Amino acid sequence: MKATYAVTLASAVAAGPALAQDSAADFVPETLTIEETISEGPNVFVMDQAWAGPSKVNVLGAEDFAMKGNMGPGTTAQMVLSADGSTLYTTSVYMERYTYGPVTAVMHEWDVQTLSVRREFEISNRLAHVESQNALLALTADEGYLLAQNATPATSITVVDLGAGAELAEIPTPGCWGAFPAVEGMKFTTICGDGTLASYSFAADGSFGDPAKSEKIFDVDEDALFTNGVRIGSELVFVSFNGNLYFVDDSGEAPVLTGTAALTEGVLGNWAPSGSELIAYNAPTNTAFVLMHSGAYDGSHKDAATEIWSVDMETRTVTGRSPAHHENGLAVTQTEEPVLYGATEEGNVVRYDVAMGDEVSLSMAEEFETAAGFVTLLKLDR
Amino acid sequence: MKATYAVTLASAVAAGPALAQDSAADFVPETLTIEETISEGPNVFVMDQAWAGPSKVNVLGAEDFAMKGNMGPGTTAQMVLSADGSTLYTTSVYMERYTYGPVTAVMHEWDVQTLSVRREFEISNRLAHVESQNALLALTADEGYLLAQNATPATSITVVDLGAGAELAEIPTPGCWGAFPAVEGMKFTTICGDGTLASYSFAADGSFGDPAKSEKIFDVDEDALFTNGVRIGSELVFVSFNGNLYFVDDSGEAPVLTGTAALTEGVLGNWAPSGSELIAYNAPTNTAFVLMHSGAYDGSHKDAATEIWSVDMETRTVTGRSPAHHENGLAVTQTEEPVLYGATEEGNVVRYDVAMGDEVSLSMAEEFETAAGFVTLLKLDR
Amino acid sequence: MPKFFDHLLGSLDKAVEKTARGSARNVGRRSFLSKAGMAMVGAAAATPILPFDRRASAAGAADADECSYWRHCALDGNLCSASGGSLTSCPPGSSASAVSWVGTCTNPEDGKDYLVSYNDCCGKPTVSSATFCYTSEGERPGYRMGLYNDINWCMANTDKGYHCTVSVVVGLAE
Amino acid sequence: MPKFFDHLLGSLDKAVEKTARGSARNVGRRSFLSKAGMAMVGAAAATPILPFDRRASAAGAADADECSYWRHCALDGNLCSASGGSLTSCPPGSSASAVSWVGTCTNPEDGKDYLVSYNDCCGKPTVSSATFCYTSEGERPGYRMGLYNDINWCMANTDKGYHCTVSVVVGLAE
Repeated sequence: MKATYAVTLASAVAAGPALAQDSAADFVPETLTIEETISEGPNVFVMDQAWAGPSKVNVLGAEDFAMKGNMGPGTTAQMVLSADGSTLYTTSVYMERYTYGPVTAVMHEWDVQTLSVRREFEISNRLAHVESQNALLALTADEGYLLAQNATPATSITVVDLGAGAELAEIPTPGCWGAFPAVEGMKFTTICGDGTLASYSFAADGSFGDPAKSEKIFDVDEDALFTNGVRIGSELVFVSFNGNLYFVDDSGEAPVLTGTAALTEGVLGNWAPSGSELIAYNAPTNTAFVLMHSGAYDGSHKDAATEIWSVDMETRTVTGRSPAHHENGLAVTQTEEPVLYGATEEGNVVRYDVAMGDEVSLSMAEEFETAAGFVTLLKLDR
Repeated sequence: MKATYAVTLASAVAAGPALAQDSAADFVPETLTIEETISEGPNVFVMDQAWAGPSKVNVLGAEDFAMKGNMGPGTTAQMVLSADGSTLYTTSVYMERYTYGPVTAVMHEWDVQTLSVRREFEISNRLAHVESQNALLALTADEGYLLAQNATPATSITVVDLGAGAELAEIPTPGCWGAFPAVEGMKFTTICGDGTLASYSFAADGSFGDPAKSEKIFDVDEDALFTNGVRIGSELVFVSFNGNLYFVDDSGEAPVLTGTAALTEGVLGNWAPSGSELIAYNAPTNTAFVLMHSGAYDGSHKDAATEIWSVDMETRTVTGRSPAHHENGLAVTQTEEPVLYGATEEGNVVRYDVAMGDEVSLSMAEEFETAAGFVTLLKLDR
Repeated sequence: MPKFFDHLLGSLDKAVEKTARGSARNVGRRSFLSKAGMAMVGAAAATPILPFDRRASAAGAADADECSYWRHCALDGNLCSASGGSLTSCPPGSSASAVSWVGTCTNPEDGKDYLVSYNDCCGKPTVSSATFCYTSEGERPGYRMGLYNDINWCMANTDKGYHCTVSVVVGLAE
Repeated sequence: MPKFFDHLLGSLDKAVEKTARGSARNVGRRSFLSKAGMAMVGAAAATPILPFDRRASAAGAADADECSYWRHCALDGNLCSASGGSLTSCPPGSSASAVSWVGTCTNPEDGKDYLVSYNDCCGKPTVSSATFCYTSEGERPGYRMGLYNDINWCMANTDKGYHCTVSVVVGLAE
């Protein structure tokens, strides 16, 4: 049996480097260190959301899928990344006894470079306990305010003043869900159960006015909108259960439907969109990517994708269909050559190379197995 | 698209039963209820221990492996069951931010019949964060006190006065580990790193004396003891890494080694014991069951079992060898016909029928798949 | 009629309701309830063998523990029947969610559509071995909250930990 | 010598140490350290290519991420090298455990035995994809605490959540 010994950092540090001179001439002990920052290069932020205990935001190198570390918010965490990629905001809940007892809702501001908490503070514990989604935690255009979705189940939006480090207002949004910040100003648009979209504005003093409601834009029973849309300039684009795109201009006082486009018309196989973040948009190529499945039926709108369709947003036509890998979420870079990332229902992250052209085709370049994870959301910093 | 509606309990209850008369004549709506108690019959308590967030004590019917429900203590939970099976005690820790921040250690007293918390209170947060084991949380013989293992990493035992509902004392047990309550009185024995066992006594006022140390009983380097032994009358029986049983009488002031027995002597295949709760004892048949693996090497003492050996404790000889199913923990009933339960490294629970006789043989009767669970400990109430 | 639940939801949260500035929700609670023939916890109802239970009763509880069982048509969660409860009961020691989402499921036995209240049971961790179902017939996003199954319906309870979900048949759809 | 760690451990916890009634722990810190040639965080040591690192360096970091890598011989935990750190560094934003357990592992490259300090990194959840190792060469139960790998070695830190484990070669065993 070998001789073995115990070590404590405290004692060893106290003993100091002088001791190294006593050691065997050819042996230099290693030192335990802490990585100060993550390695350079673009990242994929992978939300492994927990419904009990800590959620995890695992950070992967966008090119090589190297694991760079993680951040650990609380239960049912939501996340949003600053435009420069340097700051990740999360909201999550903490229960005093993990599954029971008083609930504290916390806003964390994470420094991405060091994966450490820059600050944290409590926010309204009306915060929704819900699968993480792009529409449920957002930053206003100037990144001065955070918009967090509440549900008790009555719905409202908590406005967090990031400058003041405190909650500014709770804006009731009855019957509506999600918050899409306007291109400028202190304003957001939300999707409502009566088929309208509504825009809410607020002021720096926490006051807010009546919502500006659109005409009826969609039929909740016949062609419901998925919550998580994308922005293209002055318009928000939503996907419907039946595979229609709805283009909504939110630059005026009230949202206005400017057009729709059918993705599946004339396509055999009863295709329909499905998933959560089921649409991603790359601006440089003006191309959207949509998760699709065939043999659609009432209730299949969350099924994993069997194909990813590419859509030219100029002509609003499908320009490519490629095999998927059971994704229920997508994210795409804003680089000239888009790189597409998918979150699979097995908890893996998939990267696709995108070949543009008259026909767009995707090829899976790499898959990262996150094992026991439950990936609900991806964020990119390029 | 079908019409659908929302329901709230509050509103429906307010509306009251009178409304049922308005419904279609042949339809009687169901009522949502809460099971008041678990179904009758003996149980297996399965600790699914978490190192972040809540641990789970899942309760299985001992005969049919029906899932009866669970109890949810905190992180790195330990458990001990009252002799009558009506009360489960757990100790566990809660971190204010789940993975960081102030720690609260909590004693829960659970009512087994209703799977609900009868009471809970804080105990010393020196509580060890460690894999759950029989030796790390114990009840004194009269069930008046709970003995909880601390590690900071300095070791001590917190004595919880269950009558008073408060911590009574913290008894330092430097270099020692585990607490085996004496057959009577306020006394426990622990295993020490110098190869001795030490007995500690305490009084109702929280005072305690010097430990009574045994002579050196085992060699930590050459033949270390597994922590989790069993009691046979006035003796504690421990298994060693090399497959020896150590019989220690703890009824006097200091523990005394009364004998040893070699299980593997003359057996081909380099067999050795392994696991955590690797020995279980059935008193009516005076038979012990031990988890074993072949091809032992330095470091294989936690490997999953490939065989379970039956040992007649009268003759202290091996009377049976049966195939195992990757168990690292065992528990056996105290019934005239023993029923053996194993916790496998895959997180499953296995039940064996035991055929007694000159040769004892085990046959797997049923396996319960606990899926993502990490089973660290089983408790039985018969 | 679809707006009914908004009214219910709003009234759960007075602080918000007060400033909700009355978007049009004018279908009363009573008309909905009478149509649905609803009764809930606390209402004394004799239930032993219901038409929509016949198959499950005949076959034992077996297929009720599978996600394909008819009344689980919009259930996103762990089955309470595999967690120590039953189709309609929360496991011992848990609490029933004060609010719920609703599905409309077709009973293959009689061909009728039933309203199913999916209540979460709360205040405990999930049972490691419980069957997880993920069906979404008629499900809608949070803007139609009462149909939404991606959210923790323990949200209005004192103890909010998610334990499991029951499927309680509370009405005839029509 | 084996009792040395008890002394260290005892001194970590003054309240307990005070009443520990001096069980025989008479081997000083200094003799151990000089033998082990130890240096730790904060000690300036030039380390680039060490004898025991040669194979890992030659082959890239590849086999260092496998549980069979020699210095992981008594590691029960997730590899920090697969969690955003390295063999000897904690991932960004975590803290290194103030205490650790120690293994004695044989480097197949030079046939020598090295002391390996297994420090946990703390204050974060585990990384979902991290490699989990469960080796126990020379491991002992908690009565030989400094060799024990079933316990959370973040226990003495302010932030006690278990994140991952590093394998730091801190000495020659002999």
